[in-house]
Amino acid sequence: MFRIGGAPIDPRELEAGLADPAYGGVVTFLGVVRDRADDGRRVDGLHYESYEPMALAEFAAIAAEAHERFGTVRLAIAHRVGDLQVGEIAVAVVAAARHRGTAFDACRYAIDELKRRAPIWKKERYADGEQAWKANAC
Amino acid sequence: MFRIGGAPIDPRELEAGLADPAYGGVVTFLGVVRDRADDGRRVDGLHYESYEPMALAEFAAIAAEAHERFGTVRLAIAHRVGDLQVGEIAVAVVAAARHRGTAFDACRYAIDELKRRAPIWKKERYADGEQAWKANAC
Amino acid sequence: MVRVRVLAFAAVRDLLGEHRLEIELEDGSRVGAAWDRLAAGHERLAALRPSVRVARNGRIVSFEERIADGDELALLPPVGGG
Amino acid sequence: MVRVRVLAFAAVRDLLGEHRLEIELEDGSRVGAAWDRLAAGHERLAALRPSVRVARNGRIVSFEERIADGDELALLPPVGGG
Repeated sequence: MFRIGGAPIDPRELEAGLADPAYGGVVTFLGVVRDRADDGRRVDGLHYESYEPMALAEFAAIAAEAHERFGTVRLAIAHRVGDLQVGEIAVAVVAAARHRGTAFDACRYAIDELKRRAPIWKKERYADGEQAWKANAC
Repeated sequence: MFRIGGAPIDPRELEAGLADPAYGGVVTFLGVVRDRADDGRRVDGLHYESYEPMALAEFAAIAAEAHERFGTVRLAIAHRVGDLQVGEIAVAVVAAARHRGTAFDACRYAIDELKRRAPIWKKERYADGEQAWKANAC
Repeated sequence: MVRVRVLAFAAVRDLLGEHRLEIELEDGSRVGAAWDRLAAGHERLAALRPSVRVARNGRIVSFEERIADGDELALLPPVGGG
Repeated sequence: MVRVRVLAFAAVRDLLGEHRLEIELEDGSRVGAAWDRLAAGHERLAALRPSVRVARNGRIVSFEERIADGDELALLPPVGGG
Protein backbone atom coordinates (compact mmCIF):
# COMPACT_ATOMS: atom_id res chain seq x y z
CA MET A 1 0.00 0.00 0.00
CA PHE A 2 2.02 2.92 -1.33
CA ARG A 3 0.51 6.32 -1.79
CA ILE A 4 1.50 9.88 -2.67
CA GLY A 5 -1.08 12.64 -2.74
CA GLY A 6 -2.46 15.88 -1.46
CA ALA A 7 -5.10 14.49 0.88
CA PRO A 8 -4.44 14.30 4.64
CA ILE A 9 -2.87 11.02 5.75
CA ASP A 10 -4.96 8.78 8.00
CA PRO A 11 -2.58 6.45 9.85
CA ARG A 12 -5.41 4.29 11.19
CA GLU A 13 -6.54 3.56 7.67
CA LEU A 14 -3.03 2.47 6.72
CA GLU A 15 -2.81 0.25 9.82
CA ALA A 16 -6.21 -1.26 9.09
CA GLY A 17 -5.05 -2.10 5.58
CA LEU A 18 -2.25 -4.26 7.02
CA ALA A 19 -4.32 -5.95 9.71
CA ASP A 20 -3.82 -9.70 9.81
CA PRO A 21 -4.68 -12.09 12.65
CA ALA A 22 -1.16 -13.52 12.42
CA TYR A 23 0.51 -10.15 13.02
CA GLY A 24 0.98 -9.11 16.62
CA GLY A 25 3.31 -6.14 16.19
CA VAL A 26 2.47 -2.93 14.36
CA VAL A 27 4.89 0.01 14.29
CA THR A 28 3.83 3.33 12.80
CA PHE A 29 6.12 6.25 12.11
CA LEU A 30 4.59 9.68 11.54
CA GLY A 31 6.66 12.57 10.27
CA VAL A 32 4.97 15.76 11.39
CA VAL A 33 5.64 19.33 10.21
CA ARG A 34 7.62 21.18 12.89
CA ASP A 35 7.49 24.88 13.67
CA ARG A 36 11.24 25.31 13.48
CA ALA A 37 13.86 24.56 10.86
CA ASP A 38 16.98 22.72 11.94
CA ASP A 39 18.76 26.06 12.19
CA GLY A 40 16.05 27.38 14.51
CA ARG A 41 14.23 29.59 12.00
CA ARG A 42 10.50 29.77 12.56
CA VAL A 43 8.57 27.81 9.94
CA ASP A 44 5.02 28.59 8.85
CA GLY A 45 4.62 25.46 6.77
CA LEU A 46 6.16 23.18 4.18
CA HIS A 47 5.62 22.47 0.54
CA TYR A 48 6.41 19.00 -0.77
CA GLU A 49 6.66 17.82 -4.32
CA SER A 50 7.57 14.45 -5.76
CA TYR A 51 8.32 12.68 -8.99
CA GLU A 52 5.47 10.38 -8.24
CA PRO A 53 6.02 7.27 -10.39
CA MET A 54 9.66 7.01 -9.35
CA ALA A 55 8.84 7.73 -5.71
CA LEU A 56 6.20 5.00 -5.66
CA ALA A 57 8.62 2.57 -7.29
CA GLU A 58 11.16 3.47 -4.61
CA PHE A 59 8.60 2.81 -1.85
CA ALA A 60 7.96 -0.64 -3.30
CA ALA A 61 11.68 -1.38 -3.61
CA ILE A 62 12.31 -0.30 -0.02
CA ALA A 63 9.47 -2.50 1.22
CA ALA A 64 10.87 -5.48 -0.66
CA GLU A 65 14.32 -4.87 0.81
CA ALA A 66 12.89 -4.66 4.34
CA HIS A 67 11.09 -7.95 3.81
CA GLU A 68 14.31 -9.58 2.69
CA ARG A 69 16.41 -8.14 5.50
CA PHE A 70 14.13 -8.51 8.48
CA GLY A 71 11.71 -11.32 7.65
CA THR A 72 8.03 -11.46 6.83
CA VAL A 73 6.65 -7.97 7.16
CA ARG A 74 4.01 -5.88 5.41
CA LEU A 75 4.58 -2.16 4.87
CA ALA A 76 2.36 0.77 4.05
CA ILE A 77 3.99 4.05 3.04
CA ALA A 78 2.18 7.31 2.39
CA HIS A 79 3.67 10.71 1.62
CA ARG A 80 1.79 13.92 1.28
CA VAL A 81 2.57 16.56 -1.33
CA GLY A 82 1.50 20.19 -1.69
CA ASP A 83 1.26 22.75 1.08
CA LEU A 84 1.29 21.53 4.69
CA GLN A 85 0.76 23.39 7.93
CA VAL A 86 2.68 22.92 11.17
CA GLY A 87 1.38 19.83 12.97
CA GLU A 88 0.18 18.02 9.85
CA ILE A 89 1.45 14.56 8.93
CA ALA A 90 3.85 14.69 5.98
CA VAL A 91 4.76 11.01 5.86
CA ALA A 92 3.57 7.79 7.46
CA VAL A 93 5.22 4.37 7.45
CA VAL A 94 3.41 1.39 8.97
CA ALA A 95 5.07 -2.00 9.44
CA ALA A 96 3.16 -5.07 10.59
CA ALA A 97 4.79 -8.38 11.45
CA ARG A 98 4.31 -11.40 13.67
CA HIS A 99 6.61 -9.95 16.30
CA ARG A 100 7.58 -6.44 17.18
CA GLY A 101 11.31 -6.64 16.49
CA THR A 102 10.72 -7.18 12.81
CA ALA A 103 8.13 -4.41 12.71
CA PHE A 104 10.45 -1.91 14.41
CA ASP A 105 13.40 -2.78 12.19
CA ALA A 106 11.37 -2.62 8.99
CA CYS A 107 9.65 0.65 9.88
CA ARG A 108 12.89 2.38 10.71
CA TYR A 109 14.67 1.02 7.66
CA ALA A 110 11.83 2.18 5.43
CA ILE A 111 11.69 5.75 6.69
CA ASP A 112 15.49 6.07 6.66
CA GLU A 113 15.70 4.83 3.08
CA LEU A 114 12.70 6.87 1.97
CA LYS A 115 14.38 10.04 3.22
CA ARG A 116 17.63 9.05 1.58
CA ARG A 117 16.39 7.87 -1.80
CA ALA A 118 12.83 8.81 -2.71
CA PRO A 119 12.52 11.68 -5.20
CA ILE A 120 10.59 13.95 -2.85
CA TRP A 121 11.57 17.52 -2.09
CA LYS A 122 10.67 19.88 0.71
CA LYS A 123 10.48 23.65 0.63
CA GLU A 124 10.40 25.45 3.95
CA ARG A 125 8.20 28.54 4.16
CA TYR A 126 9.52 30.80 6.90
CA ALA A 127 7.59 33.21 9.06
CA ASP A 128 9.50 36.10 7.48
CA GLY A 129 8.17 35.23 4.03
CA GLU A 130 11.30 33.60 2.63
CA GLN A 131 11.37 30.07 1.28
CA ALA A 132 14.10 27.50 0.68
CA TRP A 133 14.42 23.98 -0.63
CA LYS A 134 15.87 21.70 2.01
CA ALA A 135 16.99 18.13 2.33
CA ASN A 136 13.95 15.98 3.06
CA ALA A 137 14.90 15.30 6.68
CA CYS A 138 12.54 15.11 9.63
CA MET B 1 -0.09 9.77 29.80
CA PHE B 2 -0.21 6.31 31.33
CA ARG B 3 -3.33 4.27 31.32
CA ILE B 4 -4.58 0.78 32.17
CA GLY B 5 -8.19 -0.16 31.64
CA GLY B 6 -10.84 -2.23 29.97
CA ALA B 7 -11.86 0.22 27.27
CA PRO B 8 -10.54 -0.17 23.71
CA ILE B 9 -7.29 1.70 23.07
CA ASP B 10 -7.43 4.59 20.60
CA PRO B 11 -3.88 5.20 19.34
CA ARG B 12 -4.83 8.45 17.62
CA GLU B 13 -6.02 9.86 20.92
CA LEU B 14 -2.70 8.97 22.53
CA GLU B 15 -0.78 10.55 19.65
CA ALA B 16 -2.91 13.69 19.83
CA GLY B 17 -2.14 13.98 23.53
CA LEU B 18 1.58 14.22 22.74
CA ALA B 19 1.25 16.61 19.80
CA ASP B 20 3.69 19.51 20.01
CA PRO B 21 4.77 21.82 17.18
CA ALA B 22 8.39 21.18 18.12
CA TYR B 23 8.09 17.41 17.64
CA GLY B 24 8.58 16.08 14.13
CA GLY B 25 8.85 12.35 14.83
CA VAL B 26 6.11 10.18 16.29
CA VAL B 27 6.53 6.41 16.64
CA THR B 28 3.62 4.26 17.74
CA PHE B 29 3.82 0.61 18.68
CA LEU B 30 0.63 -1.43 18.77
CA GLY B 31 0.57 -4.91 20.24
CA VAL B 32 -2.33 -6.78 18.68
CA VAL B 33 -3.88 -10.08 19.77
CA ARG B 34 -2.73 -12.84 17.41
CA ASP B 35 -4.70 -15.92 16.42
CA ARG B 36 -1.85 -18.30 17.27
CA ALA B 37 0.24 -18.92 20.35
CA ASP B 38 4.00 -19.10 19.93
CA ASP B 39 3.71 -22.87 19.82
CA GLY B 40 1.19 -22.65 17.00
CA ARG B 41 -1.95 -23.42 19.02
CA ARG B 42 -5.01 -21.60 17.80
CA VAL B 43 -6.03 -18.80 20.13
CA ASP B 44 -9.59 -17.50 20.52
CA GLY B 45 -8.60 -14.54 22.65
CA LEU B 46 -6.60 -13.31 25.59
CA HIS B 47 -7.31 -12.24 29.12
CA TYR B 48 -5.05 -9.64 30.72
CA GLU B 49 -4.85 -8.59 34.30
CA SER B 50 -2.55 -6.16 36.06
CA TYR B 51 -1.57 -4.88 39.46
CA GLU B 52 -2.57 -1.45 38.33
CA PRO B 53 -0.84 0.99 40.70
CA MET B 54 2.50 -0.80 40.34
CA ALA B 55 2.10 -1.14 36.58
CA LEU B 56 1.35 2.56 36.20
CA ALA B 57 4.36 3.42 38.36
CA GLU B 58 6.47 1.16 36.14
CA PHE B 59 5.19 2.94 33.01
CA ALA B 60 6.23 6.28 34.49
CA ALA B 61 9.64 4.93 35.51
CA ILE B 62 10.24 3.50 32.04
CA ALA B 63 9.30 6.81 30.43
CA ALA B 64 11.70 8.68 32.69
CA GLU B 65 14.49 6.24 31.82
CA ALA B 66 13.84 6.65 28.10
CA HIS B 67 14.01 10.41 28.47
CA GLU B 68 17.33 10.12 30.25
CA ARG B 69 18.80 7.64 27.78
CA PHE B 70 17.66 9.01 24.46
CA GLY B 71 17.00 12.71 25.01
CA THR B 72 13.89 14.83 25.15
CA VAL B 73 10.94 12.60 24.39
CA ARG B 74 7.34 12.31 25.50
CA LEU B 75 5.72 8.92 25.94
CA ALA B 76 2.18 7.67 26.20
CA ILE B 77 1.61 4.09 27.32
CA ALA B 78 -1.74 2.33 27.46
CA HIS B 79 -2.46 -1.30 28.30
CA ARG B 80 -5.79 -2.99 28.13
CA VAL B 81 -7.01 -5.50 30.70
CA GLY B 82 -9.88 -7.96 30.69
CA ASP B 83 -10.96 -10.15 27.77
CA LEU B 84 -9.65 -9.33 24.31
CA GLN B 85 -10.50 -10.79 20.93
CA VAL B 86 -8.08 -11.59 18.12
CA GLY B 87 -7.17 -8.38 16.29
CA GLU B 88 -7.76 -6.05 19.22
CA ILE B 89 -5.03 -3.76 20.52
CA ALA B 90 -3.64 -4.99 23.85
CA VAL B 91 -0.96 -2.36 24.32
CA ALA B 92 0.06 0.91 22.70
CA VAL B 93 3.23 2.92 23.19
CA VAL B 94 3.61 6.31 21.53
CA ALA B 95 6.87 8.28 21.56
CA ALA B 96 7.14 11.83 20.23
CA ALA B 97 10.41 13.71 19.85
CA ARG B 98 12.02 16.39 17.74
CA HIS B 99 13.63 13.81 15.51
CA ARG B 100 12.72 10.29 14.61
CA GLY B 101 15.79 8.50 15.99
CA THR B 102 14.91 9.47 19.52
CA ALA B 103 11.29 8.52 19.01
CA PHE B 104 12.18 5.07 17.63
CA ASP B 105 14.68 4.35 20.39
CA ALA B 106 12.33 5.49 23.15
CA CYS B 107 9.32 3.59 21.80
CA ARG B 108 11.24 0.36 21.48
CA TYR B 109 12.87 0.71 24.87
CA ALA B 110 9.51 1.38 26.48
CA ILE B 111 7.72 -1.65 25.02
CA ASP B 112 10.69 -3.94 25.72
CA GLU B 113 10.88 -2.81 29.33
CA LEU B 114 7.11 -2.88 29.77
CA LYS B 115 7.04 -6.53 28.69
CA ARG B 116 9.95 -7.33 30.93
CA ARG B 117 8.95 -5.49 34.09
CA ALA B 118 5.35 -4.33 34.29
CA PRO B 119 3.10 -6.47 36.52
CA ILE B 120 0.72 -7.49 33.77
CA TRP B 121 -0.22 -11.08 33.01
CA LYS B 122 -1.73 -12.73 29.98
CA LYS B 123 -3.92 -15.80 29.81
CA GLU B 124 -4.34 -17.47 26.45
CA ARG B 125 -7.77 -18.90 25.69
CA TYR B 126 -7.39 -21.66 23.12
CA ALA B 127 -9.89 -22.76 20.52
CA ASP B 128 -10.13 -26.16 22.25
CA GLY B 129 -11.37 -24.50 25.47
CA GLU B 130 -8.19 -24.74 27.48
CA GLN B 131 -6.48 -21.74 29.01
CA ALA B 132 -2.96 -21.00 30.21
CA TRP B 133 -1.06 -18.11 31.74
CA LYS B 134 1.81 -17.11 29.53
CA ALA B 135 4.72 -14.71 29.58
CA ASN B 136 3.48 -11.32 28.46
CA ALA B 137 5.26 -11.44 25.11
CA CYS B 138 3.92 -10.17 21.81
CA MET C 1 -1.89 -9.37 65.61
CA VAL C 2 -1.42 -7.68 62.26
CA ARG C 3 -4.11 -7.71 59.64
CA VAL C 4 -3.04 -7.43 55.99
CA ARG C 5 -4.86 -7.29 52.70
CA VAL C 6 -3.58 -9.78 50.12
CA LEU C 7 -3.97 -9.39 46.36
CA ALA C 8 -3.29 -12.42 44.19
CA PHE C 9 -2.70 -12.32 40.44
CA ALA C 10 -2.73 -14.62 37.44
CA ALA C 11 -1.73 -18.21 38.25
CA VAL C 12 -1.54 -17.45 41.99
CA ARG C 13 -5.04 -16.04 41.92
CA ASP C 14 -6.37 -19.05 40.04
CA LEU C 15 -4.83 -21.52 42.48
CA LEU C 16 -5.86 -19.53 45.52
CA GLY C 17 -9.37 -19.13 44.15
CA GLU C 18 -9.51 -15.52 45.23
CA HIS C 19 -8.13 -12.21 44.06
CA ARG C 20 -8.45 -10.32 47.32
CA LEU C 21 -8.47 -11.58 50.87
CA GLU C 22 -7.51 -10.55 54.38
CA ILE C 23 -5.39 -12.51 56.78
CA GLU C 24 -4.22 -12.05 60.34
CA LEU C 25 -0.73 -12.89 61.48
CA GLU C 26 1.19 -12.60 64.70
CA ASP C 27 2.93 -9.34 65.48
CA GLY C 28 6.39 -9.24 63.92
CA SER C 29 5.53 -11.69 61.14
CA ARG C 30 7.47 -11.58 57.91
CA VAL C 31 6.26 -11.71 54.31
CA GLY C 32 7.26 -15.36 54.07
CA ALA C 33 4.88 -16.22 56.91
CA ALA C 34 1.99 -14.68 55.01
CA TRP C 35 2.86 -16.72 51.95
CA ASP C 36 3.21 -19.91 53.96
CA ARG C 37 -0.19 -19.35 55.58
CA LEU C 38 -1.86 -18.99 52.19
CA ALA C 39 -0.03 -21.88 50.57
CA ALA C 40 -0.50 -24.30 53.47
CA GLY C 41 -2.08 -27.44 52.09
CA HIS C 42 -1.99 -26.11 48.47
CA GLU C 43 0.75 -28.18 46.94
CA ARG C 44 0.62 -26.53 43.52
CA LEU C 45 0.48 -23.06 45.01
CA ALA C 46 3.34 -23.81 47.40
CA ALA C 47 5.44 -24.91 44.45
CA LEU C 48 5.30 -21.35 43.06
CA ARG C 49 7.18 -19.87 46.03
CA PRO C 50 10.55 -19.61 44.28
CA SER C 51 9.10 -17.70 41.32
CA VAL C 52 6.61 -15.42 43.05
CA ARG C 53 7.59 -11.90 44.03
CA VAL C 54 5.77 -10.03 46.74
CA ALA C 55 5.06 -6.32 46.74
CA ARG C 56 4.43 -4.71 50.11
CA ASN C 57 2.48 -1.48 49.64
CA GLY C 58 3.54 -1.28 46.02
CA ARG C 59 7.24 -2.04 46.42
CA ILE C 60 8.90 -5.42 45.82
CA VAL C 61 10.30 -6.79 49.07
CA SER C 62 12.05 -9.94 50.24
CA PHE C 63 10.27 -12.74 52.07
CA GLU C 64 12.21 -11.62 55.14
CA GLU C 65 10.56 -8.18 55.28
CA ARG C 66 8.42 -7.59 58.36
CA ILE C 67 4.73 -6.89 57.90
CA ALA C 68 2.85 -4.05 59.59
CA ASP C 69 -0.83 -3.79 60.36
CA GLY C 70 -2.81 -2.51 57.37
CA ASP C 71 -0.25 -3.53 54.76
CA GLU C 72 -1.22 -4.52 51.25
CA LEU C 73 0.69 -7.55 50.00
CA ALA C 74 0.52 -8.34 46.30
CA LEU C 75 1.53 -11.81 45.12
CA LEU C 76 3.06 -11.44 41.68
CA PRO C 77 3.85 -14.39 39.41
CA PRO C 78 6.73 -13.85 36.99
CA VAL C 79 6.19 -11.31 34.26
CA GLY C 80 8.11 -10.77 31.08
CA GLY C 81 9.07 -12.94 28.26
CA GLY C 82 10.04 -11.03 25.20
CA MET D 1 14.94 15.43 -34.62
CA VAL D 2 13.85 13.89 -31.31
CA ARG D 3 11.17 15.49 -29.18
CA VAL D 4 11.29 14.84 -25.42
CA ARG D 5 9.13 15.85 -22.47
CA VAL D 6 11.09 17.38 -19.60
CA LEU D 7 9.92 17.44 -15.97
CA ALA D 8 11.72 19.75 -13.56
CA PHE D 9 11.50 19.52 -9.78
CA ALA D 10 12.19 21.63 -6.72
CA ALA D 11 15.06 24.10 -7.16
CA VAL D 12 15.47 23.16 -10.82
CA ARG D 13 11.81 23.84 -11.43
CA ASP D 14 11.97 27.19 -9.65
CA LEU D 15 15.00 28.35 -11.66
CA LEU D 16 13.59 27.08 -14.95
CA GLY D 17 10.24 28.68 -14.19
CA GLU D 18 8.38 25.64 -15.48
CA HIS D 19 7.56 22.15 -14.26
CA ARG D 20 6.86 20.58 -17.64
CA LEU D 21 8.12 21.50 -21.08
CA GLU D 22 8.97 19.94 -24.40
CA ILE D 23 12.18 20.38 -26.31
CA GLU D 24 13.51 19.19 -29.64
CA LEU D 25 17.05 17.98 -30.11
CA GLU D 26 19.05 16.57 -33.00
CA ASP D 27 18.90 12.84 -33.63
CA GLY D 28 21.45 10.99 -31.52
CA SER D 29 21.57 13.63 -28.81
CA ARG D 30 22.56 12.69 -25.30
CA VAL D 31 20.98 13.58 -21.95
CA GLY D 32 23.75 16.14 -21.35
CA ALA D 33 22.71 18.04 -24.49
CA ALA D 34 19.16 18.36 -23.20
CA TRP D 35 20.45 19.75 -19.94
CA ASP D 36 22.77 22.18 -21.68
CA ARG D 37 19.96 23.44 -23.90
CA LEU D 38 17.77 24.17 -20.85
CA ALA D 39 20.57 25.72 -18.78
CA ALA D 40 21.96 27.89 -21.60
CA GLY D 41 22.07 31.45 -20.33
CA HIS D 42 20.81 30.44 -16.82
CA GLU D 43 23.94 30.81 -14.75
CA ARG D 44 22.37 29.63 -11.49
CA LEU D 45 20.65 26.71 -13.17
CA ALA D 46 23.83 25.71 -15.01
CA ALA D 47 25.66 25.65 -11.67
CA LEU D 48 23.39 22.79 -10.50
CA ARG D 49 24.67 20.39 -13.19
CA PRO D 50 27.01 18.44 -10.88
CA SER D 51 24.29 17.74 -8.33
CA VAL D 52 21.33 17.05 -10.60
CA ARG D 53 20.42 13.51 -11.56
CA VAL D 54 18.39 12.77 -14.64
CA ALA D 55 15.83 10.00 -14.95
CA ARG D 56 15.02 8.84 -18.46
CA ASN D 57 11.63 7.18 -18.51
CA GLY D 58 11.77 6.61 -14.77
CA ARG D 59 15.30 5.26 -14.51
CA ILE D 60 18.37 7.25 -13.44
CA VAL D 61 20.85 7.51 -16.34
CA SER D 62 24.16 9.20 -17.04
CA PHE D 63 24.48 12.42 -18.99
CA GLU D 64 26.01 10.31 -21.76
CA GLU D 65 22.84 8.28 -22.34
CA ARG D 66 21.28 8.77 -25.79
CA ILE D 67 17.78 10.17 -26.01
CA ALA D 68 15.00 8.71 -28.13
CA ASP D 69 11.95 10.41 -29.53
CA GLY D 70 9.11 10.51 -26.99
CA ASP D 71 11.31 10.12 -23.92
CA GLU D 72 10.44 11.63 -20.57
CA LEU D 73 13.42 13.23 -18.86
CA ALA D 74 13.06 14.16 -15.18
CA LEU D 75 15.56 16.61 -13.68
CA LEU D 76 16.02 15.65 -10.05
CA PRO D 77 17.85 17.82 -7.53
CA PRO D 78 19.52 15.97 -4.66
CA VAL D 79 17.24 14.24 -2.18
CA GLY D 80 17.94 12.90 1.26
CA GLY D 81 19.37 14.36 4.36
CA GLY D 82 18.62 12.30 7.38
